[in-house]
Amino acid sequence: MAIKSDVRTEENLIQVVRDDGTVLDKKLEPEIGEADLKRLYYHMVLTRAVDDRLLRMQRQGRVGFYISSLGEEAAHLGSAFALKTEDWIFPQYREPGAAFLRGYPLLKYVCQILGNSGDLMKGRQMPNHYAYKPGRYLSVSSPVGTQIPQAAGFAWGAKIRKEKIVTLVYFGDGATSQGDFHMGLNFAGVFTLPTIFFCKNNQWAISVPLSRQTAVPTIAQKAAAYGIRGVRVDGNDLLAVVQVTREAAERAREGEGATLIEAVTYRMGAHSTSDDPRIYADESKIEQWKPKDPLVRFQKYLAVKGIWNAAFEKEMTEKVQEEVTKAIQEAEKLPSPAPETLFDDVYAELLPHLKEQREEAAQFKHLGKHKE
Amino acid sequence: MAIKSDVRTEENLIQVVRDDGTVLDKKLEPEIGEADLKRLYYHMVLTRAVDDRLLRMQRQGRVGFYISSLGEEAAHLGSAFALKTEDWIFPQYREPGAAFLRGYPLLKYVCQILGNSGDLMKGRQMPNHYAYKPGRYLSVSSPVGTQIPQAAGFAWGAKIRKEKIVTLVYFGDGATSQGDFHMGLNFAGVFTLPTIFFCKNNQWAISVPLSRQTAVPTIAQKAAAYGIRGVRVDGNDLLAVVQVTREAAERAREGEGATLIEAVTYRMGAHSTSDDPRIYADESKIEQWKPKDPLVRFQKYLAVKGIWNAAFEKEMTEKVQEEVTKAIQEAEKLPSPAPETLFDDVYAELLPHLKEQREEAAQFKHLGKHKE
Amino acid sequence: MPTVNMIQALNDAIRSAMRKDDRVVILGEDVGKLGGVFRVTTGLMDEFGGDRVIDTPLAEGGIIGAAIGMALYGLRPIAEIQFSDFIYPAFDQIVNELAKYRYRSGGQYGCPLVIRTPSGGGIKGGLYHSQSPEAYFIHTAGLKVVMPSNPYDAKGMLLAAMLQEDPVIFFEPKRIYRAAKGEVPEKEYAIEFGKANVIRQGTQVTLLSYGAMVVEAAQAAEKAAAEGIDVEVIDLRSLVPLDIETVIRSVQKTGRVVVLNEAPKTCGFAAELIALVNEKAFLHLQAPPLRVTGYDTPFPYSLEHQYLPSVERILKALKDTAHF
Amino acid sequence: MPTVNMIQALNDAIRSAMRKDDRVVILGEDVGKLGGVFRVTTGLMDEFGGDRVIDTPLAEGGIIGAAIGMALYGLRPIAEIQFSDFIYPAFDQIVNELAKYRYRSGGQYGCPLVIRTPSGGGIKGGLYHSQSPEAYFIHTAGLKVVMPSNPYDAKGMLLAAMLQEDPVIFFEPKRIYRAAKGEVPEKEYAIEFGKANVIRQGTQVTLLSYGAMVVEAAQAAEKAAAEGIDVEVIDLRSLVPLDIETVIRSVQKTGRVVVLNEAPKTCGFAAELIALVNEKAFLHLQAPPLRVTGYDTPFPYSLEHQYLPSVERILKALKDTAHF
Ligand SMILES: Cc1ncc(C[n+]2csc(CCOP(=O)(O)OP(=O)(O)O)c2C)c(N)n1
Ligand SMILES: Cc1ncc(C[n+]2csc(CCOP(=O)(O)OP(=O)(O)O)c2C)c(N)n1
Ligand SMILES: [Mg+2]
Ligand SMILES: [Mg+2]
Repeated sequence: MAIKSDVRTEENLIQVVRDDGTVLDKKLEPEIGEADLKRLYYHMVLTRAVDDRLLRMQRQGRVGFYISSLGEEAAHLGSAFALKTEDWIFPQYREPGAAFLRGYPLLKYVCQILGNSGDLMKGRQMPNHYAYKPGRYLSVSSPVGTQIPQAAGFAWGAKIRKEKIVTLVYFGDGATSQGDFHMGLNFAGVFTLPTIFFCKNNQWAISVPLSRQTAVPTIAQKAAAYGIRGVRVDGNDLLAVVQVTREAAERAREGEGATLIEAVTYRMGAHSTSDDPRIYADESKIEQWKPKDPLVRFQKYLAVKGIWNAAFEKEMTEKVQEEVTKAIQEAEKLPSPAPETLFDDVYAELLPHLKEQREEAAQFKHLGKHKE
Repeated sequence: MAIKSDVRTEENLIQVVRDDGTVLDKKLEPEIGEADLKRLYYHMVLTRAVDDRLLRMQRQGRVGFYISSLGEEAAHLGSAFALKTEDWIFPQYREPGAAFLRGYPLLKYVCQILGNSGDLMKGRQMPNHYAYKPGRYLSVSSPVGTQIPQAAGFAWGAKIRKEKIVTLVYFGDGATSQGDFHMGLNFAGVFTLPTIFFCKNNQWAISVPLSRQTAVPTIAQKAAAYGIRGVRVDGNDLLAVVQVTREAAERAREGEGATLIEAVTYRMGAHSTSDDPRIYADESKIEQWKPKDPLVRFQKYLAVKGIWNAAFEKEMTEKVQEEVTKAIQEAEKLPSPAPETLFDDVYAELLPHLKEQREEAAQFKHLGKHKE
Repeated sequence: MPTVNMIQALNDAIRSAMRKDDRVVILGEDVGKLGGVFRVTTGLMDEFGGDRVIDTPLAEGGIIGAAIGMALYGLRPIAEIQFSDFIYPAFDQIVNELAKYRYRSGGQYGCPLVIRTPSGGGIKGGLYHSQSPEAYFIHTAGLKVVMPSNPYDAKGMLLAAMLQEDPVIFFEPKRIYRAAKGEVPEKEYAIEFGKANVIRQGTQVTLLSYGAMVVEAAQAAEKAAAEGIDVEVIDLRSLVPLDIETVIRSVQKTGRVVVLNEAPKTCGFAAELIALVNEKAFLHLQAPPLRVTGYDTPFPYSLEHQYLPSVERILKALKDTAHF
Repeated sequence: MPTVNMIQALNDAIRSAMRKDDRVVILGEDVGKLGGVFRVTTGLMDEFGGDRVIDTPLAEGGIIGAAIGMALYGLRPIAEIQFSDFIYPAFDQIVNELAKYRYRSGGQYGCPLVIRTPSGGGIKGGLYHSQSPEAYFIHTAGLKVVMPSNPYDAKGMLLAAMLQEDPVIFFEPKRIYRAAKGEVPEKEYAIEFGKANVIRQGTQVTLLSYGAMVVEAAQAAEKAAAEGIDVEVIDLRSLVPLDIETVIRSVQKTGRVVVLNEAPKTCGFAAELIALVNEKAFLHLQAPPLRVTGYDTPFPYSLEHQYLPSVERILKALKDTAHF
């Protein structure tokens, strides 16, 4: 069920499901079994619920900082779902759902946000900056765009070793301005690498609108500079995202090279809890986008399919709320990372100068509490 | 006499003069007065003669290193000629003719190659790395591509100050792979900057062929990613280069933004005197390109126009040979830069620590001769 | 004189520079409507318009590359790098281009570009919102490097930066952006580069620092005084050029020196200061010069106050050197 | 044992690493058919094919970014940066990504990537083919940084680099690529990181150096001996980790130290060594530790031998410290 043509203009946005949940183009509707549809819905609900709770906890001072993915759930869940388990994901910071789908435990997620001793990152990174190797999920870092050539290189490694895997890399519209975007896509073009460059175009980079990132109307058309495929998809349409990503993954796996997918969506809140969009953004835009809510659209799709109903919703919501509450309660019990862990993992082994510094630091261990 | 369309495919190469000197498309023939045509011819002959002599001197050990522009004279002379004197040039290292056209004295050029006390750069840079402010010619540096965003920024400065000037920046096909290329063109697109991005596509970056720089058949089509105009021109056709550059300059000056010009040419020798293309290149390619020699083509064009004849050729050649010989003779008389100049121009003023270092170094002044 | 914080002082400095000289423009990510993520450029777009207060695409290499072009053209650009942790995509433009433009052109061209960037830890920023990369730039000939520690200096040094004919890396210690308050004249004034500030006179130990650590230094000196150690605290302010005379004069007096900075220890600026003290005041040294610095690890999130030099750590170093 | 130069020794090391482990690939500009602009990779493409010996596009950031990805995948990539002067477009990938990947992922991921790059002056390369940027990387926690000074070490250290679980910046002193010749075993051997080499025993002054400057150091020590000064010359080889024990043991014996490197002086590695000597052997010091380094200017073309530390300059420092 291949998509017939690359769609690169502003008007031509690949869409599968209408706002009312009915299918626009049956030919493009991806085949997804009922269990998977339910699993996807669960993850949509979970992702939104966690975001909501942690945002509130941030306001209460229980969390230092948080980045919400509100309204962008379909873009990252649909694309992550379209991969095979042997594929690898190079994340940006705004796709918690993709991590959950890859098995990142909710408790570990909350521990990361709290930066406590339960965190796999050992409390070293800011909230929303995680890695989960068992789920083939690479490490989020703040510098915008750096993961793009890395994803190409990882896929290249697999290609050299003749392993048929695909890498998918997430980034925002802002990231397309970086040199790393250019170099990553160019390497992928030149070496025909099995990478999916997945741009979540939420139309903002903090306070800078898309029109300040590029003079062209679409991100997808930038593929033309690299000899790779470019596709533009409705990022709030889970089904459409699954479909275009599946196709891209299939092509990549068959040796046909990389695809740049532009998932058009909208940032439905602040950039992060440090941001205040009232200073720069027209809030009516958010109102305009509300009817396109990806969760509601998917709900309606499931309703049309006879999967979703009020009872199902209740079951999901309760399950998710319970899980989230439990994870938060457990996570909040855990202490800070032990001070001496500061010196671990700089290198695989503790080098002599770090051993010395660790010993020196040990004298001041009583400082173990934060001054906020 | 505007060019009708952007030409971006491999086949569609803008050409004005046939190999036999006749004009292919009168509509595209730029208007150039006889004096200017003669001046251009003089500079073509001069550029080639200087290159030839300095290459030979390198083999004799009289010059440390040299980069030839053999076969690429039309690309840089045509484009530099198309500018107005108030415009500024951001060079790569392979456009000596553009510098001569901007008034860079031959003697100074040779002094730069020798790195002696007559050099405006004070013997600090490698051969072929010069700057000439009176000619509005910026500074060559080795790091490939860095000049590209600088040229955009300079044009931006002028735009902010409402001065109607244009910047033209030279770079090679290899440079298009750098992040700086992407960022420079993207800024130019977003801010509608009056810059001409002039790529001399000589199809090699040292030993790396164009197919390893990009998966697309043309450099010009990369303009599509930035919302700027892209043009592909026969880089060995002086008249075509003048025409497309004039148009780009006009558009830029009128506020219509930037153009990426791809001048297709071929590197007719080694990358530099440190290179040995026999290791990696098919020499028959050079034979194929010989009939397209830009100097011969221009000669024939002038012959058709009744400007060139044997007497004119003799006059030109003698004049140029004499000038070159004289410049070399004079330059070779000059001593090395004074050792204490090592510390000048790090800053506008001599900072205390550098004063100290200069004094310390003065003790060892007897080391003033090179150990080669 | 109004009492303001460092953000206000910096805003004030940029505003007066822009009022005085219309060649001054400011460019960077989010510097326009938002006024910068720390609000240093608040209100400037309203006053000077979008041509002079410019939100750029998200590309530090492009920002600095373009700003170099602007400076070559004759503008007096201020480029903001949102966090100094994000300056590295522009490292080539800064180190190979900006720093060397005058030298390599034989003095034909200069690049008077001021790069402002918040640096340092203490705001729970983790690996990428806390770094102190000044050593990279201090090691790079052709750049001037400064870091104020209070609002008065922030304004005076930024105005001085705008007068330089050469590039300046202007680090802003973001930890004290709001915390450091002080009286700042409304008029213009410049604090000459290369002049340190002896913020506390003392006779027994010289304590060298700059930026946010000056606050800790002063506190540690007070505590040391309580324990009978008389510390001279010097705020270096300008790292290149360095006021080595003031440093050496102090060390000649005290014979003991502690250098404090929050950047990682190895090959940091503290090492340079110790080497200089050795070269210029060796015979005066009565104890080994000590360093109190960040550790040689990436900057952590939860453990940042274990990482950052604390008053206790500084105090211990002061005692160790005093009682050596 | 065959006598080879450093280029041959490096070629030999890469070849045996590639033969032994097919996860080893090498990528960079011109490393394929051409065999690198210095011919270090000559013949490798013929033997291992274009999948493992890869000419890349001209983009250092892309090379390192992609090589990080390869290392994360499980390859053992060697990335060549054609000249260390051109490493800066990859600075962000190296400093923010490569160096911090293990730390920030809590040890889940490691990045065993070896970056080979020719560095240093002496080949008439001017500003951009002569730089010695090691201090930038030494200051960056998470990287190992080494530089051999002879063919034997070059092979053994490159093979050791291939065994590291962490990133290595492997500087090759190009000035002695061909000039340094020596016997090199045909078999494989590794020179442990963190072990300095005392190349000349002495009792009066400790002379610390690495890379091409070791050659000058040895010459200066000979001249000093002729003038009655007995110099111990230490080739550090591995800068991170550093064999500080060997350094301190020597300084404890001699009480005098000169540090020699060709990078610019301010905030260079020489300063770090002096700070360490102060911290660990202060009471042994009988004279101020001295630095002989490049000057704080960009690297010049015609005057490069005024810039580079010469035997005469080193000798003077040895005498100054010996006769202090
Ligand atoms: C190299 C770099 N520069 C600046 C920043 C500060 N910053 C963090 S997120 C962001 C905007 C990113 O926008 P986009 O790529 O569109 O992603 P989004 O946040 O919209 O998902 C900026 C400028 C950074 N993290 N890294
Ligand atoms: C950043 C950087 N990387 C590598 C080099 C080494 N180098 C010098 S010229 C060159 C090839 C340039 O090719 P291209 O841009 O096509 O220009 P051409 O030499 O063909 O005119 C390379 C790789 C460099 N100077 N700068
Ligand atoms: Mg965005
Ligand atoms: Mg080329």
